[in-house]
Amino acid sequence: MHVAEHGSVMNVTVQRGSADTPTRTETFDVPAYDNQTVLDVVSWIQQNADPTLTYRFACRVGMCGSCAMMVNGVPRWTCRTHVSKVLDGNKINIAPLRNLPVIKDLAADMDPFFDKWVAAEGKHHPTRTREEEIAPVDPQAEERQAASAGIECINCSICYSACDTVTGNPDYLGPAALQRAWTLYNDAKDADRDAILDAVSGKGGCHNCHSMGSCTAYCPNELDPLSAIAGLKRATTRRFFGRRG
Amino acid sequence: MFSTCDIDRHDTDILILGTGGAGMFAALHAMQTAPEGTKVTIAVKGLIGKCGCTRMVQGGYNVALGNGDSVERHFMDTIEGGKWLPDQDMAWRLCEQAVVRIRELENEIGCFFDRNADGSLHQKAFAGQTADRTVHKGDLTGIEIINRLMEQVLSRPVEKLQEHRAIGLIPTKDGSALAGVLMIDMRTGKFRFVRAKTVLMATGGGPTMYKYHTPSGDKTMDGLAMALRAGLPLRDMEMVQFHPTGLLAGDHTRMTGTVLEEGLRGAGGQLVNHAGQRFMFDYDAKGERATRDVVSRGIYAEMRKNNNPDQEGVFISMAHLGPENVVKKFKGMVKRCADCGFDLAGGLVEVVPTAHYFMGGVVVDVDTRTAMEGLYVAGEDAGGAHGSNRLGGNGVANSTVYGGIAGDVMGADIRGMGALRDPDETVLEAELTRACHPLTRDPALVLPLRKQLQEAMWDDVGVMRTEAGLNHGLKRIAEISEELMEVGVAADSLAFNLTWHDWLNMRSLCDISEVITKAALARNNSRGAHYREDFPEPGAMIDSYFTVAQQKGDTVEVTREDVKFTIVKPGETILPDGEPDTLVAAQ
Amino acid sequence: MKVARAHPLWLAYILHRVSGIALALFLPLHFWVLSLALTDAARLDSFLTLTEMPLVKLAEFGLVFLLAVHLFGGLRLLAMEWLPWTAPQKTWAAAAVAGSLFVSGTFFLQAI
Amino acid sequence: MLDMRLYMAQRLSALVMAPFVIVHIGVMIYAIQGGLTAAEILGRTQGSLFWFLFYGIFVVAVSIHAAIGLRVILFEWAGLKGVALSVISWGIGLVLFAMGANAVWAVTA
Ligand SMILES: Cc1cc2nc3c(=O)[nH]c(=O)nc-3n(C[C@H](O)[C@H](O)[C@H](O)COP(=O)(O)OP(=O)(O)OC[C@H]3O[C@@H](n4cnc5c(N)ncnc54)[C@H](O)[C@@H]3O)c2cc1C
Ligand code: HEM
Ligand code: SF4
Ligand code: F3S
Ligand code: FES
Repeated sequence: MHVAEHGSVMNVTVQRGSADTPTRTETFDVPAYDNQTVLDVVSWIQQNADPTLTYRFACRVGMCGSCAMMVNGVPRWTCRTHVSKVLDGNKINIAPLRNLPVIKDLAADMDPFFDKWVAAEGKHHPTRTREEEIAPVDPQAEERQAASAGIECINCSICYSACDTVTGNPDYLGPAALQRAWTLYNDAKDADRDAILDAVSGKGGCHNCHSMGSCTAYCPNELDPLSAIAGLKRATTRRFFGRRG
Repeated sequence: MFSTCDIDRHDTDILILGTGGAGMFAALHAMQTAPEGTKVTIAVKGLIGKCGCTRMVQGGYNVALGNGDSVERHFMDTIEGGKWLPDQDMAWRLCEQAVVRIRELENEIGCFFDRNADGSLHQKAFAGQTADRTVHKGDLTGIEIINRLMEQVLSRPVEKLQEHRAIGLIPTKDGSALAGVLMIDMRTGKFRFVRAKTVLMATGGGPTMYKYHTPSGDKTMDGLAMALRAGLPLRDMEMVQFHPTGLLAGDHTRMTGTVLEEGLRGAGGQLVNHAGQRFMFDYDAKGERATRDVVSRGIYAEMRKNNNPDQEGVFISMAHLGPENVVKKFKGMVKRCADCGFDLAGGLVEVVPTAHYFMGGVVVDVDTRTAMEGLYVAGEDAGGAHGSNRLGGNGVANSTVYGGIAGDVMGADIRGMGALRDPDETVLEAELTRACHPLTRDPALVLPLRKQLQEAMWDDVGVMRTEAGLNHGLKRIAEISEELMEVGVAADSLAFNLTWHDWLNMRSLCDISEVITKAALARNNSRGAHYREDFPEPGAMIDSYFTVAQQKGDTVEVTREDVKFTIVKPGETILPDGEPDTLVAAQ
Repeated sequence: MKVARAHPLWLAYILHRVSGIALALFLPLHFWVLSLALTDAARLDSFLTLTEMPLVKLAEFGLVFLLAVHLFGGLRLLAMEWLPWTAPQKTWAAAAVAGSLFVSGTFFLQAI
Repeated sequence: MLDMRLYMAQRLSALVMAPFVIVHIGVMIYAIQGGLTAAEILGRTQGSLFWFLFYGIFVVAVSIHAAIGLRVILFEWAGLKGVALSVISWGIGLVLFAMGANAVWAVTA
């Protein structure tokens, strides 16, 4: 492959620092190529210019959700973001994901995100065991469709970083965890819908969402946590008035 | 630099390395079977559930669930696909337990698998299968399996050591058993030694020493390199599976090598060479629909014919199927290509064979036990179940089945084990020194050496092999390996220092590259993924042997062992009389 | 670090919030003015004559507008949360709200 | 922050207010035709049980609604929490209610 415009370089600003060193930015000139993602840009810096730069990735194809960063102020999966999509003149600004603690440079600590996933009862409550046959499920059933809508979440935390409610409200479970809860609530196989509604009705629950929709706007997989959370609000309200969902 | 006094010492009962299908299932099962109060710890190079290849599984999970299909048929396909090299007891257990494991995944773990209109599980056939057997969730099966496993693990009281990289298996002083594992807490850069009564190694192999490769970036053969140093025997190490269609986008991008899914060819996708001509029918009557190894060799041969550094690969073309149809049918793949700047639906996308899966691994028994007491191995790190070729869909079945077994077995074995074992401090010190080696040299770039190694493996130990090429490769690997020892990493900031880990990755890759090459030299025939141009014949099936590599002093020695046909002999079948050869309607 | 927020739902959210705050700030004033009726009807009257001033008229219009914006924004939220509407239904609802806003807006402008 | 109870209180008070606001705006538009005078307002409202209940319920609802709304904003944007937050939001609610009640009394008594 060939260099896009021979010898052209991009001006890349990267946020550096960790819990115990102050945050600062550094700027690098990175050669531009035809096929180049933001992850490639970050990797180039670490591999060629500054070996101490820290970032995180694994699958490099948008499946693991570990490479998300703020790119020009927008949370994105860097392995699937072509440079041409974000280049601002010849500049790019890269920072760690918002709304999470930074471990070092571009690597955020995702533990709070997953702690909340669990706190939202984001796990299956079995109705059958491995000794039993697999239950038939009608793929067209309304519930199944509602559950399927959010199933492909890769827990990349992009929605969590996009949401201003998370910023202001550290207890808020956030869009991904709540979407997972809604998926489970609609799963005919799940045994404990009440536990799910209890988990999303507390201090940090679904009722804190202001429907600002940044989650849905920025989810790289085109999922719709906004509507899933509305579903939870509906289900909890129905239960509040004494009707089962 | 560091001394063993600087090592943080930590104890647990059951230690699991890796959080792919094998590691996660082991953790869940260990908690079910171990006595109350047993401490289970997971250590992983990345974040729990967010690294490794199980998450990247696209096609699906092989399991015989009736409708004409049977465990026997699954078993026969596995043996024949592996060209009679698989350990038959392991392959049998894989096929038999997959049935239980899929029910566990759906019923207890909560996976969503695609359904037929009547509500039953949808199953399809990968190349090399004689029944519609592969259970899936769209073409993102791995995400579904790993996410559901991850939730279960995260919501249980397991000790989590994330971004902890295992670097050495430390035996007891008399060498009879494993005492624990030395690791680096990557976030702080500090060493941590974890003692455990039982350790499962499930670090997932990963042939990322090839110029083009599919596995996730965290997989660099660390587990096998540790096992090699610990003196354990490794089998089938010449068996590297290439996927025929990896994306080729230049060597400056991490996208290069990633998989364009098998289904593209199944649906009628055409491969054309630099001159715009289809070529697969020159190599096989099934054309583009031939098995992975055949198509990979076809593409490789075309590339070699063209031999043009500016236009290396061949092209996959889908446009004749109607771009709108392609977009509809392969939405995810089209979007992925588009994100990277390629038009899969309407244009040509350049592809190359890409190293995908490693059939070789540590010699284990059907209970995942190894030659070393206290050490268990499961998943892609373990050898034997697939022989010379892994069927599509058998990889994730293997890791989940044997991970679960490992958990059960460790949970039971631990009852008979007394106190934690003390490590051999000299081995501990040697491993520490080894990891610190680059910190004592002048800093230099690691990347150029990684590229050199990847070129060497691709050229000389790749899709097609010859004795001369392999020997040449061996020389190149030795040179690169030596050069690596002179490449330093700045020692002033070891916290989350990726470059130090790049160096350690290279160390593991160099060590295992040598073993692959030596094992390839030891096999004078062509079976499955291993193709010798100087020995193109497979040899008599009844005389099948597998290779076993082991570190002896300073060198790696490779021997051959006869395959034991414990269940079925070549030329025979365990299918009942009168069963059809295949249940899959010809496409 | 700026965060991209320029999408309609976020703007609707911020509008709803700002109008809510403005209403909440205006409300005590409104109550105070009305309570003058009890203590000093004359002062209330002098206040009310203020409403003839263009600037005050404008401010008043602003308030009524805010109330309308907040009302419709709030009803929109309630609909989104409680009514299991499909995407096209939501589009129709949005169109209806826009229409009624337009009508009521013109009405206000006529009135003052 | 907003648990189920507060959420329901805020949404229900909003629902209650919605028709009131519409009527209120309507009356205002009607009333301001030709200028506002105290006498005109009072003439309409004074001694009317209907308007007393109308504005009374309105005041209760708006106090609840605004107090909860501001509570959320103070938490999210001003970082107020714990006792301070509770005291202030109760305070807002009570002050609004007191002033509102006073006003309703003034115009309807
Ligand atoms: C793109 C792709 C598609 C695939 N599609 C299919 C398919 O459709 N069907 C199928 O059956 N198989 C498929 N496979 C193969 C399948 O993914 C693997 O066979 C299987 O998932 C391996 O599971 P595992 O648990 O052994 O390893 P992995 O899932 O790879 O997990 C390994 C774990 O070990 C960790 N680790 C590595 N080194 C260290 C260390 N030094 N210290 C601590 N932890 C470490 C890793 O970070 C990771 O968590 C595919 C593979 C790829 C790459
Ligand atoms: C007319 C009927 C009204 C309706 C239907 C209504 C509806 C709503 C709703 C649904 C919310 C929740 C927003 C969210 O959580 O994102 C809200 C918030 C709010 N409302 Fe109202 N409201 C009304 C009247 C009022 C009035 C008269 C006031 C002024 C005192 C007011 C002040 C507030 C405030 C301050 C908020 C908080 C805003 C936020 O959290 O962003 N509302 N309103
Ligand atoms: S909902 Fe979308 S943005 Fe949020 S974690 Fe899941 S995949 Fe990422
Ligand atoms: S961005 Fe946040 S406020 Fe709700 S709609 Fe999405 S979670
Ligand atoms: S590296 Fe896995 S999603 Fe980007």
